[in-house]
Amino acid sequence: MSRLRSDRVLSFVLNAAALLCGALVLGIVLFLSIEAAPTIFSGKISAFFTDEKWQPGSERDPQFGIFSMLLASVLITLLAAILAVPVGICGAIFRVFYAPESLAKWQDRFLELLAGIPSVIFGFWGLSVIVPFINRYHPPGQSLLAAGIVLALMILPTIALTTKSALTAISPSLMAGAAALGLSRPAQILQVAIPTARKGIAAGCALGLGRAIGETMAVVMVCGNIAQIPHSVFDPVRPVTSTIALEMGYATAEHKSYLYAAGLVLVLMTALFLLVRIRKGASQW
Amino acid sequence: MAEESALIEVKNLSINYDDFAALRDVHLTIQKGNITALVGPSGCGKSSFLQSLNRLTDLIPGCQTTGEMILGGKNILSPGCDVLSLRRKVGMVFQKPNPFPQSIRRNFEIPLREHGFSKLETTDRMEDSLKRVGLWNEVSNRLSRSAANLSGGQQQRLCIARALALDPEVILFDEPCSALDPHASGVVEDLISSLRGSVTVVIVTHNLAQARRIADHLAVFWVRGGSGTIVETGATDALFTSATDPDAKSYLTGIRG
Amino acid sequence: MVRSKRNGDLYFGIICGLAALCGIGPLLWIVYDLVKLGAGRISPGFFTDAVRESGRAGGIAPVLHSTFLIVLCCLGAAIPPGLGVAFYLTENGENRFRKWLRASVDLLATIPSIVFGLFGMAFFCRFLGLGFSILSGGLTLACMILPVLIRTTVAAVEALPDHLRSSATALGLTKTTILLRVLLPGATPGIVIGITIGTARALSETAALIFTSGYATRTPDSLLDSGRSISVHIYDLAMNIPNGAQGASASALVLLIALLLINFLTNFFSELWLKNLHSSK
Amino acid sequence: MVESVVITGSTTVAPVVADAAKRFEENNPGIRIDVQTGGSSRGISDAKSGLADLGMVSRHLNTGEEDLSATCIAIDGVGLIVHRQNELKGLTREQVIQLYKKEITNWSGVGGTTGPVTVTNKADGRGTLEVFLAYTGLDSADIKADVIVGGNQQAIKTVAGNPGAIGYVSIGAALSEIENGTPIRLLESDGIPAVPAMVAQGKFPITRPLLLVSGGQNSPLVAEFLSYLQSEETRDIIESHLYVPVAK
Repeated sequence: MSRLRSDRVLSFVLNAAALLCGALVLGIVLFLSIEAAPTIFSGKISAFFTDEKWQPGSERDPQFGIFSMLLASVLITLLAAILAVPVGICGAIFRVFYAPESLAKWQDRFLELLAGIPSVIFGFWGLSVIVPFINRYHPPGQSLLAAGIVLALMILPTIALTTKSALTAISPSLMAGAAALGLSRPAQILQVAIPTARKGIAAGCALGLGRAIGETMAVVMVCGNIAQIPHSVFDPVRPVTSTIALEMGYATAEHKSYLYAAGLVLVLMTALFLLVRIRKGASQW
Repeated sequence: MAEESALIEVKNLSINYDDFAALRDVHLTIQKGNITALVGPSGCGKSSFLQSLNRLTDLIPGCQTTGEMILGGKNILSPGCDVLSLRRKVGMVFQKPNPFPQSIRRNFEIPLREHGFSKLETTDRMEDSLKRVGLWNEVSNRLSRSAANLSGGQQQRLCIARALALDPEVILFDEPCSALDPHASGVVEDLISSLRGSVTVVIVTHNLAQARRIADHLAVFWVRGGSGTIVETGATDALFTSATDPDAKSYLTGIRG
Repeated sequence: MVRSKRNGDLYFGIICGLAALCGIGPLLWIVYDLVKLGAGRISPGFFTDAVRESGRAGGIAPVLHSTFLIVLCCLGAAIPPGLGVAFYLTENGENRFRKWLRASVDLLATIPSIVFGLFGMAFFCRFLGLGFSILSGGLTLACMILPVLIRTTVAAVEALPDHLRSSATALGLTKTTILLRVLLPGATPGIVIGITIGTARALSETAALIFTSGYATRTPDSLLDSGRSISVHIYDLAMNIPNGAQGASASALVLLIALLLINFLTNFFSELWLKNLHSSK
Repeated sequence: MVESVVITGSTTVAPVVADAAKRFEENNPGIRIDVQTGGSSRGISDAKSGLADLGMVSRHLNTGEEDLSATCIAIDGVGLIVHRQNELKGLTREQVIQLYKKEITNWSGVGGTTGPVTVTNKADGRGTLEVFLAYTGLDSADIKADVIVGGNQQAIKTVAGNPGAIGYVSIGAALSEIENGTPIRLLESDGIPAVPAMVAQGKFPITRPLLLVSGGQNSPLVAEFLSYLQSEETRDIIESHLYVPVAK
């Protein structure tokens, strides 16, 4: 009897935790909506998509176009992914299949450290190393590319470490089976190990990308913060998070509500992206 | 019983794991086209022996092999041996079915394309070998579905078909039936039996009845002085009736083991 | 063909090695920069003195104190619900709520940390009346690291052999026992990794804390006092204080050393745990 | 019960007030002064809503903000900065306007050595931006920036990493970084060198007050702290941050 009661308590606790977590997500969306309400209900939200520029501080011609910023958020994230995913996966392959044990341990330590460097430090490193480098060839240096590189570095450990644990979790018998068929090592890895671990790898990439799209403090230093549609990777851009970070502390009533609405749009956009992935059955973890 | 001609000569083989000698002074001749069963209690080096036949022992850190294993005039164990083409010639089927968790078709494409077969040849060979293991009718309409959804027996037959598709001279079986239900086990056993004459089979089994049913030759492994070795070899029937080594005798007659 | 395959393996290994280097090279560069700038500031006094001249002089003792409390609050608030949700999600059976919950955990993982900061300020500081405090900051961070904890725990539980749960059920164990005595110990190394990653993120977070735990450089007397975490300190020195770079670098070095220590300890203990688990079997 | 004062607002003012608050706390045990940052606008809104006893503001008060009572604790000059390699001596107000409107895009157009100009501007809402706009008479929509930055430090680092850049920052911050070897230079504005002495004499054209504002009646403790900030006792703190104390 008491054993069954413990089960009931457990199931209650688990359900409560699940509800709490669900409520948190709803709560954040709700909170953003309430703060953004003046913008949404005044019908001014249309300015988001019809205005061409973002110049909330202008007295003569305030504009609140958000499209270029959403685009910038997506582009920066994509660029970071293009740079970080192959490098992260290859690094993890090296760690699991090629590196001697002693080196592998060091690699883990370093990646864990990289994961813990505060984003401000990444930002300043980017500003003092990457930006001047790009500036020499394509001024001003603050650019989509610089932001992509810095972000890629920041999400690299997440991708590499999760890929590593997905690869080490593969059953040895599967790899022995591949070896017994006379597959070369690159073939064993690329055709058997990676496809087998793809769920774990995808989860790691999703986690990394999630961090990338939400990253603020490093990006704001190196992206240039010009709200425009970039024509090349060397053009400065301004993602949504940068705008919030740059202006939230200084914004007054209406402007502030626009910033909250921008945050809400960003969250809804990622929610849409997730929904598509779930529909396609890709996000079953 | 098939025609007798030696395919593999094992001379003075020893296998060490770091300081531990798992196998010592093994001599064995494996006849072409025959089924050779390796029997004996657990932990006497049968699996290590089997794995060294296609150098899967390379994958085990700290594992060292000495001695000679001659296949087609070349020493399998020499460092110059090309393990990839060796493993193509010497296939292996494991205790637990291990199809790649990808589509059935990919399970054939991966090894066949790697060994240089064209797309067309790959499709032909897949069909041939699936037919050979009697799986074609069961899976021909779902080749693009994941192999992980097949039953245990089907998975094991798929693994055998996958090995057969490469046209190996030898297939090594490491207790291929022990993870299967009796019915599936019977199907796989019959399948192995049917390979006689076309492929040389070396099988590790704990099922003496099975060994007696399918094997032409028997090698009995036993632990002597802390490491495994072969204590007796011979034709299956002869050994079961009149083994000379006392341990082998008691094991085969079911008194010990 | 044989030769090209051998070489293929070599080339592939080299490419992967270079990729690994790509990740580690910049880190070494960053660390080198930090050491060059900040190492001179680090002395025993740096760990025991109060902050002076906005961090350009003095030490970081109160900052370390606050950081410790914030992380403690964060982990204390995040681990129980995190594990709860993870075990809820790995229980057999699938329903709409579970699907939705998974999606919301994914969504939570993508919410910008600055939005967490704004949410924390509105909810914990204002609505719950906790004000600028260590507690507000810790709770905000807890919301932020929750998805990391959940996902790593789910992954760790799912990596356990399938038969573990069924064989334990077959032994007539209650769900509670299975969870606490079978699944939890098995998944512990994975959970520890999740906690380590979560701690690292909490330690290195700035945006979520500026609006919640605040800015004060004095040693907090209670969890309801404002106190700046080390990342906020680094941020403030780097962004707002002229000539703060040296103090920022020194503090960043301290943070890195702390992370190194945490990683080392968690690895050490999870290995120890694994050893015990195996020897007791 | 500990008596406490909550102060929020401008990141420019916060370090000065925080240092002064620390000294004030040491001299008056049992009193606690909490300084939080978040920008000038936050200082104003927190002071209005009563969330904070005092708000820190690093610009002049705008229309609609005059109901707050303001105390000026220091004056800060905003100077134009370029990279150290840039040999330009100074700029007039007209030249600055032309540069920031992108009517001139090469340094040769203002008498410098040939090279493209990278215009660095501050984000909307920053105190220095508003001071700059007041000086130039521009609307923020007129400015065609290449890079937008947040605070002074980011502006300094941006200019330090780009030989063609121009930006504007608090003179105190710039001088302090120059002293420390950061490769930037302060330009003369309308022929007046950007130094605290010129700001103190009221000659330098771009200046701003550092204010503490409050919404209603100040408590005795708040009033005491305000006069402490204007007293000789905190003069060295204000000067150590390279701002100009207000003569009382």
